[in-house]
Amino acid sequence: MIDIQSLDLTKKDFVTENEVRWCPGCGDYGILSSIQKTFASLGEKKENFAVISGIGCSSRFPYYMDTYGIHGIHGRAIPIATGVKLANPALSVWVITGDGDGISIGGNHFIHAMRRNVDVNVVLFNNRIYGLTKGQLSPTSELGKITKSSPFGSIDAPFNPATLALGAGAPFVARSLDRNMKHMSEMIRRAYQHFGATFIEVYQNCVIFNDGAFNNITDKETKDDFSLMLEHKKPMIFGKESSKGIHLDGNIPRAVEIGKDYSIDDILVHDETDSVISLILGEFTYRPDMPTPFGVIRAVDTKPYCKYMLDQIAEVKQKQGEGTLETLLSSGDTWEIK
Amino acid sequence: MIDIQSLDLTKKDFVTENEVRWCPGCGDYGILSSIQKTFASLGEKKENFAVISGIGCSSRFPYYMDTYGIHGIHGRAIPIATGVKLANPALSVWVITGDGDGISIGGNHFIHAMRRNVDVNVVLFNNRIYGLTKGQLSPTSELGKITKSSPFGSIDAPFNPATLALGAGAPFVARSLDRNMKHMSEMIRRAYQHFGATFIEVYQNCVIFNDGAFNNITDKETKDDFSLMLEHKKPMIFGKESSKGIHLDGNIPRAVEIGKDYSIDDILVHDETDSVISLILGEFTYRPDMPTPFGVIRAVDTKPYCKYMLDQIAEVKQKQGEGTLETLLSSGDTWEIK
Amino acid sequence: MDTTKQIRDMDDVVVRFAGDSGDGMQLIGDRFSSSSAHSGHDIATLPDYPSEIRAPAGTLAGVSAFQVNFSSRDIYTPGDAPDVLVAMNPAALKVHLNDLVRGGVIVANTAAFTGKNLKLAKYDSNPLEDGSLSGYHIYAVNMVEMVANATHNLNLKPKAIERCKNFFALGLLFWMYSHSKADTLKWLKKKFATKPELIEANIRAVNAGYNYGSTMRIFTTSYRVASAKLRQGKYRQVNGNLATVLGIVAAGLRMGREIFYGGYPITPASEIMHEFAAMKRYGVKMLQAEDEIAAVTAAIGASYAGNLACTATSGPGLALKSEALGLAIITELPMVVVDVQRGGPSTGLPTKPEQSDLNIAMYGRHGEAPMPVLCAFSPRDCFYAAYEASRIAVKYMTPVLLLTDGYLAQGAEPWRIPSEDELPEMDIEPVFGSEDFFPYARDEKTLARPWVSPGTPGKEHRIGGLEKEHIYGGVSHDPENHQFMTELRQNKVDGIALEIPPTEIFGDESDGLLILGWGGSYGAIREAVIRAREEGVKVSHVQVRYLDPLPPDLGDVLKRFNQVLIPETNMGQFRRVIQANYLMKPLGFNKVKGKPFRAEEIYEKIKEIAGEKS
Amino acid sequence: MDTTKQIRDMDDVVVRFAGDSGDGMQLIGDRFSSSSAHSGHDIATLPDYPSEIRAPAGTLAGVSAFQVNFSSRDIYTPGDAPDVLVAMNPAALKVHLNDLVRGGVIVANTAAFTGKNLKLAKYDSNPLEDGSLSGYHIYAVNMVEMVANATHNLNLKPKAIERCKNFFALGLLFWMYSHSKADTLKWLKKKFATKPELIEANIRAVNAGYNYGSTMRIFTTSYRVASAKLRQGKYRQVNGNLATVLGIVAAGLRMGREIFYGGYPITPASEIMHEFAAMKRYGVKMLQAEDEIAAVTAAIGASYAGNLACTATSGPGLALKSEALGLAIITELPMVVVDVQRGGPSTGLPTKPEQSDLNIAMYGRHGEAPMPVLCAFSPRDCFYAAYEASRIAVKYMTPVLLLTDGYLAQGAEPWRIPSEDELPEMDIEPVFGSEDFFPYARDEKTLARPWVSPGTPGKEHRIGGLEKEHIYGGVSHDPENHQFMTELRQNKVDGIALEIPPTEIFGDESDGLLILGWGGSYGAIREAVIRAREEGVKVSHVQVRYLDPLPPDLGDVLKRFNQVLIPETNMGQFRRVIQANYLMKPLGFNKVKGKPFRAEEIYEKIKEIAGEKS
Ligand SMILES: Cc1ncc(C[n+]2csc(CCOP(=O)(O)OP(=O)(O)O)c2C)c(N)n1
Ligand SMILES: Cc1ncc(C[n+]2csc(CCOP(=O)(O)OP(=O)(O)O)c2C)c(N)n1
Ligand code: SF4
Ligand code: SF4
Ligand SMILES: [Mg+2]
Ligand SMILES: [Mg+2]
Repeated sequence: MIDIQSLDLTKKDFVTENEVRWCPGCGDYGILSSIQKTFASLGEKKENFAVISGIGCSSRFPYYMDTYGIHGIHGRAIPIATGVKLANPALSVWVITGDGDGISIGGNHFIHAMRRNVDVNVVLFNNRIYGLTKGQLSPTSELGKITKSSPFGSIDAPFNPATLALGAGAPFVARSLDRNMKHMSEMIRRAYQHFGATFIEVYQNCVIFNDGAFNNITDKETKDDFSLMLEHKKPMIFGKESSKGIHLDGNIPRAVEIGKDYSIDDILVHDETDSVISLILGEFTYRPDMPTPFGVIRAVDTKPYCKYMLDQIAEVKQKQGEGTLETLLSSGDTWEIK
Repeated sequence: MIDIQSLDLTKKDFVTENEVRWCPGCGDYGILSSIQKTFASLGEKKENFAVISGIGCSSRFPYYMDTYGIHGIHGRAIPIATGVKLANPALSVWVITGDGDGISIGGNHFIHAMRRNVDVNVVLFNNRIYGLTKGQLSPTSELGKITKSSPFGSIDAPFNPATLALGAGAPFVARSLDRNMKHMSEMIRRAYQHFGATFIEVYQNCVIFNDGAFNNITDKETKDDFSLMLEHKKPMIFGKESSKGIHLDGNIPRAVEIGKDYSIDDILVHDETDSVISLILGEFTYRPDMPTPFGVIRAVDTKPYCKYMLDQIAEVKQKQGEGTLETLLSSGDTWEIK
Repeated sequence: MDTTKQIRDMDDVVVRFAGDSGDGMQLIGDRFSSSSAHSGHDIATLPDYPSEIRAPAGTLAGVSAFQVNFSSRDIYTPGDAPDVLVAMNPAALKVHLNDLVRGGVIVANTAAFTGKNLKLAKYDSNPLEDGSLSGYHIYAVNMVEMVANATHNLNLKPKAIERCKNFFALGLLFWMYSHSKADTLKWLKKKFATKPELIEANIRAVNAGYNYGSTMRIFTTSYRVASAKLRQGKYRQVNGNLATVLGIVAAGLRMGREIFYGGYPITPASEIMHEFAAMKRYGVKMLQAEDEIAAVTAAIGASYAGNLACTATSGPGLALKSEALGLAIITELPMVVVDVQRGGPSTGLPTKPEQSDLNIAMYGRHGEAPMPVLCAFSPRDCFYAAYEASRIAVKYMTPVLLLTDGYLAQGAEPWRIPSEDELPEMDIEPVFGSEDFFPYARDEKTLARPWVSPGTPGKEHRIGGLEKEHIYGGVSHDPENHQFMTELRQNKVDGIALEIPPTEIFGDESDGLLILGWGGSYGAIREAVIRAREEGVKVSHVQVRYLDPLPPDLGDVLKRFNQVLIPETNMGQFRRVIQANYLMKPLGFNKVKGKPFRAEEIYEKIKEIAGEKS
Repeated sequence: MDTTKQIRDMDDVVVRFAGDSGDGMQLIGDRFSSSSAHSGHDIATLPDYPSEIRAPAGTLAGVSAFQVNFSSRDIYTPGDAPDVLVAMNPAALKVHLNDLVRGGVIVANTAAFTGKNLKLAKYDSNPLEDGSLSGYHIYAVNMVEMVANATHNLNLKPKAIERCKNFFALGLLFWMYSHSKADTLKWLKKKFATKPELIEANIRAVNAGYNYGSTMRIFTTSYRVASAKLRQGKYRQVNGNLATVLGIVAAGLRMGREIFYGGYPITPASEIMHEFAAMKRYGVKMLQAEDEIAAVTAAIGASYAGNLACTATSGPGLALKSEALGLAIITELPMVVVDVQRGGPSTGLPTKPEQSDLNIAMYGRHGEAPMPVLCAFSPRDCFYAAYEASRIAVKYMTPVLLLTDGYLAQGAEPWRIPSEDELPEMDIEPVFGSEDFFPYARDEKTLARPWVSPGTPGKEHRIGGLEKEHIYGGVSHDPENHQFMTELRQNKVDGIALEIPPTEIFGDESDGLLILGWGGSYGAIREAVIRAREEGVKVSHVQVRYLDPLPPDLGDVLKRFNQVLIPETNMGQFRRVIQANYLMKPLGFNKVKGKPFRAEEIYEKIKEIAGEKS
């Protein structure tokens, strides 16, 4: 299917003429750059990409990608992308969405795409705020947060998007960070390679309305203590000196110091295909006592929707014969009048 | 708050004049009866119940409950109920919904109510089919199922509603069965007593379009082997002779025989407040090697939305003083023209 | 045996089969229609289900009915009032008696006229015996006993015998109307191929019914309806929903486009989804979406990716699709949106037809959001309307709204299957614009923009819901461009009017009364007008397929008549459109009862107006 | 010092402050308006943001502006064209120069006219120097240098100095228009209470600007606009969104109902949600829902439970609410739905105003689903319109749609705060029906049904979206009942017309040209009509608040004039309503450019029509 040699694409091939119009310093720039670069390296023809979005700062993305694309309506990127993919399963279909677009108004489409395992790749820019509408609560904003729509502090408990996706049955869930372009790139590649629905949550800094939301995982001093970089089949180690790890105490996960009471053998080994582990990891978000996991949280192979669909069509054609206008009109009970 | 003595309610008090119009043999009858009976016993005044539904066979429910109620529009029972509850937090607000109404078209409201922890009780009649519209796929229908809208077999992987709710952050998740009226009644009582959002999934037999969907857990011969009746702080034992149990093998749950390789001490003890256990239990649905858990899967106490809201209003009133028409109109920067 | 009976010739007959939901009325109704159609009658049928899935047996709410009109002439409706009512139980009699023509025939199954059933049907005494039906011809038969006798040596359980009684009724009707049993006997053999005992039992029931008619003295007459002078050809029966699907799939095959259907179940449109789901051998991709918004937006995505996309729904679903239609309009993507209208507002009367979605179809989108609106006249016309909607959608690059209703959707008629070259041509020319590719370049005539699918090398482009720059398609906030594009979108839709054929007037070309209808009222109006004209009333009929844009000659046509009457099953939505367009005030004839017009009602109205005049 | 200046008296002046998004134009615009208002002028203001959140500094896309019209007379709009343009950088000059009146004043900050900025603004040479602005009075000042000089001993960082330049501009304008600085100096002290160094710096900047004006020879004249003869009373400034919220909260307090707001952010309606969120001391319960459908259905639930419920949105959100409005209509629950219109279709021009949601407001629901539609005329009128919408909603038990637009929403005016007894009375009588409680009993006059909240003992009842039985409120499939209820719902809405006050005609009561407007075009039309009338043109003005039902006397009024012109920022939606209702053909004046009408445009149109006539 892929002939990497023959495609000589570079990042530039994915840049459009449109002036990029995010605020100076917005995390979206980094993600754009990562994606443009990674797309060029996948060995996929440029015309085979379709990038679909809803409405939001993040959702302006397709205008900056020189691929096929739709800047849709608020919350509906996923069903639009589903239609694109089903109509032409050969395409590599990407959804770019925000925390408001993707899981506030668009939450239903999100969970249904995950359960159906529709082969689209959903990249959610989570800045924990509504950017484009100038700073209201999003479903990932923390309790107590003061925003334009919560002048006395938010009273809405937030979602944990990864857990939500897992709860909906997502076969592939990952998390990355706007600033970490190498990691971001790797996640995009993994999603591209995964056959079926994929979900990547990207922590993204909104410099204007929620600046510093992810400071603890971007600041040099704290980031190692607050992030857990996952690797398949590797123990879950983190911390500046890699001296901490995740230990499963019965069924309760704890962050522990390695060396004192716990050895490296007590540390949980990550397994992308283990559904319990992924659920445990998903839960860490918003917990002050736990590091935030980055990387592939879950990756299991299950037959995707498009494959089911194409197989079924093929089977029926096999059985009933390819339909024609003639067979169509004359189907059912017919009789002649002479 | 509750003065049980003074209320002399019986099931009859909750019966309306309307002729009940489900198909003869429909599982909905049993649920109706359980709920009417249980409501009468809660010590809550009749006028304080509001029962809200969407559209579907199940959603006809409010017409048969002599309480306040709204038969809403398809998929919107939860936000309607949210409005009722926020407008009048003293009410006991119940949502009756189906697998189509509640988690197909209404899926977004469902997950958001769970994350916000809005104090409404959601009872979902899961018959794994669209009843009222005469037999199409629902999001809980099994892969391969033949329905009016999937004449060659369903290609849509189903949701597991309990896991979906847990993934959305639901603080209370339980499962019951139309036929088991005692259990049903107990779950309703537990939900009533829980402060915050609650979710009860009820397996319900649709005799017309999906008869026997739950045979393995209703048939006398098989039911004990296929159901796991959960009790808080009790080991997860099941099987005809109570000879089987759930064992956690590292992080992998397995159904094992007690006596041979495993003793009762190897059996996982249920803990409603343990989030990992609830996630593990949620996952059992649709797995042929696991019994289906019934009972309270998760029950954790977190501050519900209404409480937050009322507290915040009280605080602001405290700080700014109770507002009047006068303070309202003259707020902000004013000046006099003489 | 049959030789002894008196045979009377009739032009047309309306039979209504009514019984409990479990009595199999739809089945024998369908069999009776089929045998009528096969023997060359023009027919029209209409089922009438209870709104409950399965109401309790014997109750009024549980009655299910099926009406067949068969005729030696062209017919337009399933008939206003039955000549014959087959009543399988007291409830069926109670519910349907009022519709029966005065002096009509009642065939009743006495086995079901028990005390319990009479009570359930709220009868104080047995109407078959108390003389209250004296104005009718009653044929009361214990059908269950008859079947039991006919099958006594088959060792059937009582329940199984009971189940065959509908075929006894069918056999009796076959005899009464001189229909052949042959087809049905063949059909039974196929249907129950794996259950030979059922074949035998039902065949005996049919024969028992037939023989009962021919041997019993009570039936002094049987009737014969001559074959209709139908056009030669191959025929099949279609209802409106099936015809709609056939129209779209035919259009897709004709234009060489794969077909995508995004749907969500809703009465009375669900069957469209079922039919599409069954079309896998035509490569149809069908998604049962999580809701109507996902259904329509998936269709938009599929359209962008080059498929002929369709979504169908009823009122509440159309309301939900409203925002997304704006996106289809501004991105100028082809799509067919079918609205099978039902009684509103809100959930309203979900199983009843109404024409009250015209407003939302024409005006129900935010901003200036014009899209063509078409409607279908009859069940089989749904095929042509859907085919035409597809053609317009792709030719002009626009979503198209097609209005049908619950009455058309479920009503069935025989349809002469057109040959390929009888189908209208797909006169669609791909738009390329100038040398360079620009997504908002224009075809000069149609104003269509190019339809280039993802996967095409070198033509990568983005579209979306923000205002688009003319030709280039980029986002534009330029005031002049917005004015230009707003007008362009309007002009594109208006321009379709140039293709609309001259308005066909049935009757006189001017003067007198004109009945102006749209959609499913076609049959009732046409029948009424024919009848009134036969009596010398100066009345003509125009039925409008194109609601937006309207036919360019319509204003002139209307002004040629002395009076215009617009019958609609709504409060006058089309009348307001006519008023706004032509500054004239037609008479309204509005009915909002969850029922289609009967020809009789319109006929009476015509007479009333004609009477006032004279 | 000031004594040396020449002072010229003027009637009104329009100033536009324009600069980069980061230059604080909204802030000084607001300060300037406030000082104008406090000194007794009538004022109107309008901000003009870029559509990006923060476009790159110095670019054309990044320009942010604020316009103030202040006058000694009643004014109706923020002004068509500025007399003075304050341009803080080249991009601001480039974007706004076209609007400046010929011969107008340009105050430019030369510090920003660097090579880089000129390039970003796409200037080839410096317009301040190349003679291209010869038709204007240019006052070019290096504001940054001036501030630096004035603050040299404060040890400010260059960035901080740069930040104060807007207050220099403000000081200069204060001098030019003889405004007092006092208020602003006080305001600065409060605003920066915790940052004394900023107080000092900004005060010095204001003074420096003021002094620069009075000492420099280039300013030969300053101007004085006399105070307006405003009615005596206490005033505040409101924009349309705030006024809307105040109107609803006031209504709730007045009728003793708690208030529930269900919302979802959308430009330009979000501010309504922000304001409601801040109203906690009034007990307002506000839910930021997951989408517009949840917002409106939560409002329906809250209404059922006895709260005065409100939801607000803009076009795309209104489309999404469409299905639920049907439920509110059939359940007859009171609710105010605000639509702050913006440019469509689809996402369209989201930050620009338009009047193109009239169609969907009136007709955008499936089935026969009538609901009252009102509109507001001006920012402060939003208060009265919202208050009235609440009153009608509760009095008649119906959802009410209130149309405002992005122009009203953001435009601000001084508002004389009414005293409690100046507010219209809440003439709402609870409906009880007969002795027994029936949820669909009726008040004979209003046709309202009882509003009984859950929690009330003995009145348990269920409502819903299926057709309801008259009086009893049970589900009814009865055809006659459906007809009756459909008519009843229509009659209830139509009945509101009886309360609509006689149409106010500005100008002559008949003959000549009538300008018929609705909504936010009020100010521009009124100004244009005043001007044309001053020149002797026979032209009158009617602005309609009640769009459905229309005022009962409107048809008669229209027919008294020779010609009727309907200006709308859409393609003629209201014109079609008038055509359909009165079978007359008004002239249309339609503009779809994402901008409100300017008084000038309407004036020109009046002259054009008057010219044709003469
Ligand atoms: C139907 C509809 N409702 C609301 C809006 C307004 N709207 C545009 S973007 C947005 C939220 C954006 O938030 P998010 O998805 O988090 O994106 P971000 O701007 O933060 O990247 C909203 C509410 C809309 N355009 N359409
Ligand atoms: C907006 C809208 N879409 C679709 C429908 C049609 N509809 C009514 S009930 C239903 C599904 C019912 O399924 P479920 O919720 O599982 O309830 P059940 O009948 O199985 O109890 C559908 C699709 C509707 N009434 N409104
Ligand atoms: S508002 Fe926030 S998210 Fe939007 S472009 Fe600016 S920084 Fe980025
Ligand atoms: S269709 Fe199924 S769910 Fe509906 S009433 Fe009948 S048995 Fe119950
Ligand atoms: Mg965001
Ligand atoms: Mg169901």
